[in-house]
Amino acid sequence: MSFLGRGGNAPSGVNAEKIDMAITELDTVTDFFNRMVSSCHAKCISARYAEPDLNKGESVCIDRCVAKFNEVQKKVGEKLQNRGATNAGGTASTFGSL
Amino acid sequence: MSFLGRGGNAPSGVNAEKIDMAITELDTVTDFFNRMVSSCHAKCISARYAEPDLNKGESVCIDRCVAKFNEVQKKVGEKLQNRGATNAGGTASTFGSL
Amino acid sequence: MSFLGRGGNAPSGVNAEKIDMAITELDTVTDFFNRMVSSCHAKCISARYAEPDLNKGESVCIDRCVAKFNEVQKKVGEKLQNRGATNAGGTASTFGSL
Amino acid sequence: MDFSNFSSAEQAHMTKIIEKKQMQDFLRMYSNLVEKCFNTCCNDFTSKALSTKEDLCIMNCTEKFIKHSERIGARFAELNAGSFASRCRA
Amino acid sequence: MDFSNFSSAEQAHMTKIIEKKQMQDFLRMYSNLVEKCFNTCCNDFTSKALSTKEDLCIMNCTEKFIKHSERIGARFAELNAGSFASRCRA
Amino acid sequence: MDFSNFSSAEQAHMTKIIEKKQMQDFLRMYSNLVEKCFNTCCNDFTSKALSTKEDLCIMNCTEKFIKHSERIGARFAELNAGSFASRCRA
Repeated sequence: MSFLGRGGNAPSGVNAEKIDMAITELDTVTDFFNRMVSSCHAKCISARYAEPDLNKGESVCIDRCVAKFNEVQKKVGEKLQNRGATNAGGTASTFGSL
Repeated sequence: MSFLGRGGNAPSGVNAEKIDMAITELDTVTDFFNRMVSSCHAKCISARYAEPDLNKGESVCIDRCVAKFNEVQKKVGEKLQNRGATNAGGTASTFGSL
Repeated sequence: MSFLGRGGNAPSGVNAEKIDMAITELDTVTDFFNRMVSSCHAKCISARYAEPDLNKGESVCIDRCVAKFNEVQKKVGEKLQNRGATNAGGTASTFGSL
Repeated sequence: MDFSNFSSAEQAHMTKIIEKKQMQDFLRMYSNLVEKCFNTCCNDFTSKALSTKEDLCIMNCTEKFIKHSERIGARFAELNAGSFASRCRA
Repeated sequence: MDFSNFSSAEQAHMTKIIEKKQMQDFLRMYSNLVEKCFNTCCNDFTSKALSTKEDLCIMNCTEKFIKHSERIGARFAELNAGSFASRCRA
Repeated sequence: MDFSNFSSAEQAHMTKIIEKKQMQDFLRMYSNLVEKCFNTCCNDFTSKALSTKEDLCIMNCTEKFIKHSERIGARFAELNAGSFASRCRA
């Protein structure tokens, strides 16, 4: 059975649970990517926009920014796992004891 | 009948309308909670991150911040209700006269 | 067939694809509108909130802001079309070669 | 939005979806307004009650934001009168 | 949230939806935390590795954010004890 | 993303979902780009037309943002070559 209708009207032969999990993974990676684009833009790109190309300094900065953002993602992920901090996000947890 | 497929492929014996309303309420509370976390973090937490614990001043600030944010939520809600301002948000209203 | 369940449990006689496309268009216009409201608020509205009404300067600023935001939307849209830059957004593209 | 090629069943279905979205838009506008006005007006956390000054600021901020949104909505509708908005009303 | 008028089938359905949302909330909190702590702690891009100072900042930022969220959650639950939260637990 | 244990029906279903998401990602990138470049480039509201200077800024901002996203995408793919990205291509 599919929750939230995300698997859609899955045709026969399709496991809606499996599709839902793949969608969640895809959405998560996309969310991280978009935040990385936004953060690295703020850190590396000059707001003057005098030319349309990335200059040398900006390009190098982007490469390092991606590496660092990725390292932060791992560190924070490990921290959350060690802490078992599944209950720190949102309020859905407040209603878990239905 | 369920709109937007949010109630999912509701099993028999489940009123999809009722489920949809509960989801909307849950999403609304979660949205308020997340904005409160974000606003109070900006107002109360020092960006130096010299230690991992909330200090006394930060803890007191958080408690007051939650109370104030909650009061603002009520005031704004009353204002919106008095004004009947259901048409001030988004553009869906623009297309209401289908 | 409807993807993501967005067309919901479409009753018979309803083309779920067509409904999905209309929802995507509606969501896109709403997203642009909300960003315009937010940007023009930052550009035109004084943060002092000494009175509840828009003053003359703010009103004129809003009108010009909407016109300019709309022009920027067109320019950026043309640029994206000329470039065929469908692959610059998100990571879904990364997984396109399933 | 061109709904002229929609069957009556499709128009009815779309109307329900739009009603649902209007409610969601309203709720998001509400929480967005609370966040924006709180962030601008509340800067004193020596007390947990809103001061008279903060209260006035919140009321003006809310009222002004609604008027701002309504003005944008009116201009936006005019601008798009030649494109989808007009087709929608057809 | 008043679930007292929900049939047992509806409660079971709602429980599954809530479980799903909890996972989505957790994932969004995770990426939000990465973004916030990265933006605050990382300002040196002369190297691609995290410096000792940045690393410590990230750890403290993460820990502090979780404690912050937990404290807000506790206060929020108290405040709402008279409204939906209480009805939910009924 | 490991799709190797997906049946061909599941792969076909997933491909359609990914196509849909790509379009949604593109539309969100578009509106995000408009917002970002407008906020950076437009600061003069004594006229409703874009000045030559603003116009050039918008063009450079758009072009640079796309190149920026593409570069991030390339680095991101390399970094993840050892994890899900590689499994995806398998």
